[in-house]
Amino acid sequence: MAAPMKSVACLIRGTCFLQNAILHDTRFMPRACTHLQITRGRRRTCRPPSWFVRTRTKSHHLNQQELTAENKGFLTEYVEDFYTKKFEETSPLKDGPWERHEWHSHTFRTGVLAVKIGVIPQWDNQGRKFHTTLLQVLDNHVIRYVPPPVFEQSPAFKSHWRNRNGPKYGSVVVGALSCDPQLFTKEYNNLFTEAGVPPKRKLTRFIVTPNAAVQPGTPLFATHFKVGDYVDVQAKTIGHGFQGVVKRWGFKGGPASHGTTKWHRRPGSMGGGREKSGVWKGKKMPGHMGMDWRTLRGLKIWRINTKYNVLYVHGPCIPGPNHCYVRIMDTTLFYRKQAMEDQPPYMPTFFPEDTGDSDLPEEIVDEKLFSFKEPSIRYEEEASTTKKAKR
Amino acid sequence: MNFSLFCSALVVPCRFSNTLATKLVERHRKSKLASHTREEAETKDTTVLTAPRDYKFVYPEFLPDPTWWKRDRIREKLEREDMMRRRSVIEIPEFYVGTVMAVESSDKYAPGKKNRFVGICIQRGGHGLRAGFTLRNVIDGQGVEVQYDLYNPTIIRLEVLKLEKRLDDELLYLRDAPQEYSTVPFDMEPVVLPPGIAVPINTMKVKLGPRPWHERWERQELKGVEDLGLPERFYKRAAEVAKPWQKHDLMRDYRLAINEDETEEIMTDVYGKMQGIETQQKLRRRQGPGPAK
Amino acid sequence: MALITRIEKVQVVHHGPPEDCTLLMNKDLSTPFSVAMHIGELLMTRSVVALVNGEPWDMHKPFTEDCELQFLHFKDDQPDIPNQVFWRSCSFILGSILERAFKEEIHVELCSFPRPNVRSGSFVYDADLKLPDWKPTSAELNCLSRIGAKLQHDDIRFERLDVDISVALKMFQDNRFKILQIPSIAAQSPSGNSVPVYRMGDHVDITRGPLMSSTQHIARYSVTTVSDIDSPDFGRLKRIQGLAIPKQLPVSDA
Amino acid sequence: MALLCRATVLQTQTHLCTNAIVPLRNFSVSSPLQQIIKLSRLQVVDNSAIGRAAAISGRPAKCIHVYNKKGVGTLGDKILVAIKGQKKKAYIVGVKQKQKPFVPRFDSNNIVLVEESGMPTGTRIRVPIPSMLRGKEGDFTKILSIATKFI
Amino acid sequence: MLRIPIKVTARKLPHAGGRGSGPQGRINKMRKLVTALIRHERIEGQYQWVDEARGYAERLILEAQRNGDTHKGTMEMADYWLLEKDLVHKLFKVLVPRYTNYPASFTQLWSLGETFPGRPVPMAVLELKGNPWPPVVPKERDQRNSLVNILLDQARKDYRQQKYESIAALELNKQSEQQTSNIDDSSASTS
Repeated sequence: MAAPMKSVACLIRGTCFLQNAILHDTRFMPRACTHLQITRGRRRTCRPPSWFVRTRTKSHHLNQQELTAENKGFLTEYVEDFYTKKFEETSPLKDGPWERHEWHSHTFRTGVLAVKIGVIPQWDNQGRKFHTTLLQVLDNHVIRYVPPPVFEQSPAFKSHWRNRNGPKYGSVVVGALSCDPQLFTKEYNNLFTEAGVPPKRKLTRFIVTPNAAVQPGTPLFATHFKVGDYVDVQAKTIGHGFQGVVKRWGFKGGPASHGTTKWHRRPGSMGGGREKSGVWKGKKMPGHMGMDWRTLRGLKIWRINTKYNVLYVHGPCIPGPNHCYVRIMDTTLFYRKQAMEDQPPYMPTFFPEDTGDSDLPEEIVDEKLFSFKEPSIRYEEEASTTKKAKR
Repeated sequence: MNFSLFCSALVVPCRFSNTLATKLVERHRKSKLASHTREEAETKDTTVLTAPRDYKFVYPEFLPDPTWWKRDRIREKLEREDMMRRRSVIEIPEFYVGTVMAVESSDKYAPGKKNRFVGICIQRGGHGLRAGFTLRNVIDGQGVEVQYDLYNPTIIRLEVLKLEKRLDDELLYLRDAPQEYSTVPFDMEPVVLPPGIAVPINTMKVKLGPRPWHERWERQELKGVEDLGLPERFYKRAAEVAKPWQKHDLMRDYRLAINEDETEEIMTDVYGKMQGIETQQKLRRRQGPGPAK
Repeated sequence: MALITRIEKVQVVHHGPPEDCTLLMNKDLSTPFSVAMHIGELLMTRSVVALVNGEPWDMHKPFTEDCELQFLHFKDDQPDIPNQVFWRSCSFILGSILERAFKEEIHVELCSFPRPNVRSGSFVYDADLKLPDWKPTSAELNCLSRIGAKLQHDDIRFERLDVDISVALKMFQDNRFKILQIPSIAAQSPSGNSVPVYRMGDHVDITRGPLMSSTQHIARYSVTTVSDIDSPDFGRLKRIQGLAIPKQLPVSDA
Repeated sequence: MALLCRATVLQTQTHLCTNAIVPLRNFSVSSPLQQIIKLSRLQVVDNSAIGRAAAISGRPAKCIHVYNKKGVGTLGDKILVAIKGQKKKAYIVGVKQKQKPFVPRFDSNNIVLVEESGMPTGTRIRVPIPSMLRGKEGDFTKILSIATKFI
Repeated sequence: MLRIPIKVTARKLPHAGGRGSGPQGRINKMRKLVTALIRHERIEGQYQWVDEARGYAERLILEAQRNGDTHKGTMEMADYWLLEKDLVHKLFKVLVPRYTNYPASFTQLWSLGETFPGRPVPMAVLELKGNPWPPVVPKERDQRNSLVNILLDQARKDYRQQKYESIAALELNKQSEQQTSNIDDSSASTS
């Protein structure tokens, strides 16, 4: 009886020779973890970096062809049971939650990894219209916490994150979108054994101060943030491929007619003579456009839907097309962060058990936002008189 | 359900390579592995009435934007919920292009903080919360058009003064027609239709003024316009630039519109909720004008 | 010189893809494998075992008479024979692993392995490990598995040899179980005193065969459990179980 | 030349129209020309004698400068117009361009003439003007006081 | 809703109806292909043409199925798309009954690879499902007896058995707990 069971386990997990080595060796960090911090600008090479872990198996679809429909179903069932059970039994949460600290203005909390799902208009309670971007926080878990002394050894660590007492920040790896482990390689799957969660489609790393350390395996919700908070968002912009200067930098190009030959969309003169001679560094030229990380800072969270874990973030121009990944974290803008002291955020993250028996309402709406349940907006007579008086 | 099927059948260009495919997002939302953010499968209520087939023309703004890369099931659902909430607060009646309407809205600068405008609806468009319409009227010999957001919270009351359809989807040619075609008195009494009657279609043909016009009307297939009386060269040119093949292009229609199965699903959902809202509003009307008025 | 007899020819009729054909091969010299080499590389690499006149036949066993030939592999419509052959070969390999893996002071005495049964979920070898209280850890099992997994790259052929009973007794003189089994095995053979012996590299074991063509068919090989059994004939033994997957049927990497 | 042709069209229309003072359409018809820039023809909507004379003569007021950085006039902007051989300041009180929701769009570009002192030349505005002009910056109160109707 | 993969934008195929024939030529080519498909139930051609025509054929059958032959617009469409008019009858009287309560797509597309020798042109076969021709691909191999499936079958049976046993044990536990609690309640009430 035991042997067939083992056979399935063997088929799905493989035998973990490298398990210990991978968990403690920074070389095996997945690409997403270090991409943001390691390079300034775009990585210009196609070769995978030294620390790259091959995530996808090459022949998953071929493997599946050999199986009968019943067995395919059985494998998925086994995977689901395995991870749901495992999460209950062996998640590190069970061996005592970590100590929780107070928030202060120097704290960096972890962020979440959301998916952009669209833009809709909303109105404030003065009747002013603005657009909000909907970001859905889908299936986020903390995968690993790296304390500052260990994180200091990582190639992603930057020198200015140190002070005279040593490194200031650790890091938290957050993953989104649980997957069937059969899709991935053994090396990649082993990254998730510590957290006790299924392998994730996407990983990302956030810089945190040690007082905001989160235990691996902790789920993250949209209510990690509060309504009225200000956040920074990072995402990859829409890719346009290799573009000329007219589209990429908005140059004027040349005239359309009047004897123009082959000079309709060209950049024109590149450099002058004398002491300004040569093409200067940073000259705007044709090149790859888009598909680049961009950050928007200080966007207000207007509204949170707790049922679907959707954040309504201010502004229509969060980078990237629909259904792209968006990193959301607390803002670093000084005054906006100071304003958060009136309403300190959850530390280190939101835990559903903290709310007690009373569940959160399905919709949490900012007080300045027009809630569609309210009656129509009417302006008071007094407001105008005061305005006139001011004049 | 239909949405999942729809998105699983899309073949997407590689320009969107930094996105997740819609079908993948859908799969993750329902995956059993997503322990804490999984959606519960919706139990299909068989008792819900199916909407009449032309219901999508009554409330066209409930259909989402058919642009494939803007579509998302959860976003559309949340948007619809907001619209329903707004509709349960104020009465947004059935209206069409050609209907004479009155809009009462809060205006910071108007005397009495209220503004009322009456006019013919010449255009209607937008999807979801972006839905809007344009009213046109002639006041003191001056043509005025105002565009309105349907779900703007400053709108206090929407009144239909004369419910009717016209022969065209847009009446923008009224800008080039004599003023009497778009003149509506501000103190117009509402015309009450007997219940159970289909919305009447006004087959009036408009005689446009002489050129120059805002658009080349001879190039559009307008039904509500009398013969334009132009020289032959205009019609010849119109025939040259016409695209007659688009009329029968089945796949073009399919790509440019929400498909029928999804429409039916959305409209059934809307129909069920609108029934409840309408009964509430009837009750409210019977109780008489409340303190809000 | 006297050993080299005149080479006689046999007619071999091949059925199956790429096409049915007839070949003239050397009697007692050509094997199904050499037929496969004539026909194509695919047959050479993927065939696990041959079917000669309807009987399972080793890929490296020479023809003795005119025959009809068919090659079998794991993706046949009825892959029962290849499966059994694979399972038997894996048991055979497990024996070789047990002989090789332990330190020199531990003398492992291999006993036997039962008929292959794929539906049981594991192949088996019974042996006396001389370690009555040994409970292998997962790392130790991994070490055993790795020896088997490495074999796919070595591509070692399984070669059959029918030896006389006296030679067999000499060969297995340091194995008390085999010496007990050899007379009964010899009695079952057609001549009454020959014992079928297979060689894989430097490992030799008695088995009825047939076995697969070479170790290159193995994709995954893992030793999963070691348990105690009481055999009525041979006393207290260890039963080692394992699991393997052929290369032709790939499974998930993870 | 084109302008001249259009002027003749306008003249004929003004004669045909029942309301002789307000022409049916202005000069600019294509949408880029609907914006108020230099040389745009505008309609004077107050009851000043000069404005009425310009309309009757078939040579309506012409914008010769827009007092903002963009050079394109919108609702509430101050402009300089040439009318009946004079230079006059004026305020824009109605435009043809597409407007935001809840802001009216008119069939003609309307202006109200003002003197150098800021006093309106006329005593009454004949057409409705957008109520959002009340929220605009600038010395608008005198113009608003002669308006008859707000939308 | 169509049950086939749809490209989000249509292929332009400017030379489909002859060089420089433009969008009208494209539609004409599609009409010919759709007519041929309904007539012969299996056609072969360039992949991009045939794949493009597949959508039109599917939509036409779907509309015919949905609206029936009394609907004016659908009849007009059928009249336009089927160049040979006897096929209109076939569409409504043969194909629509054939595909009633049909859960999958009505057509099947098989890729044939590229032409050789000469310029490589990807070719394909498009067929209506349920056609009288012999199947394009031979019967699929029976996979049930392959080694991996045998192993997994056995594992599945064992796993299910184990699972149901554990569930049953859990429920038994629950029931016994309930009984004890009931007993406690009753004892409390009696006392």
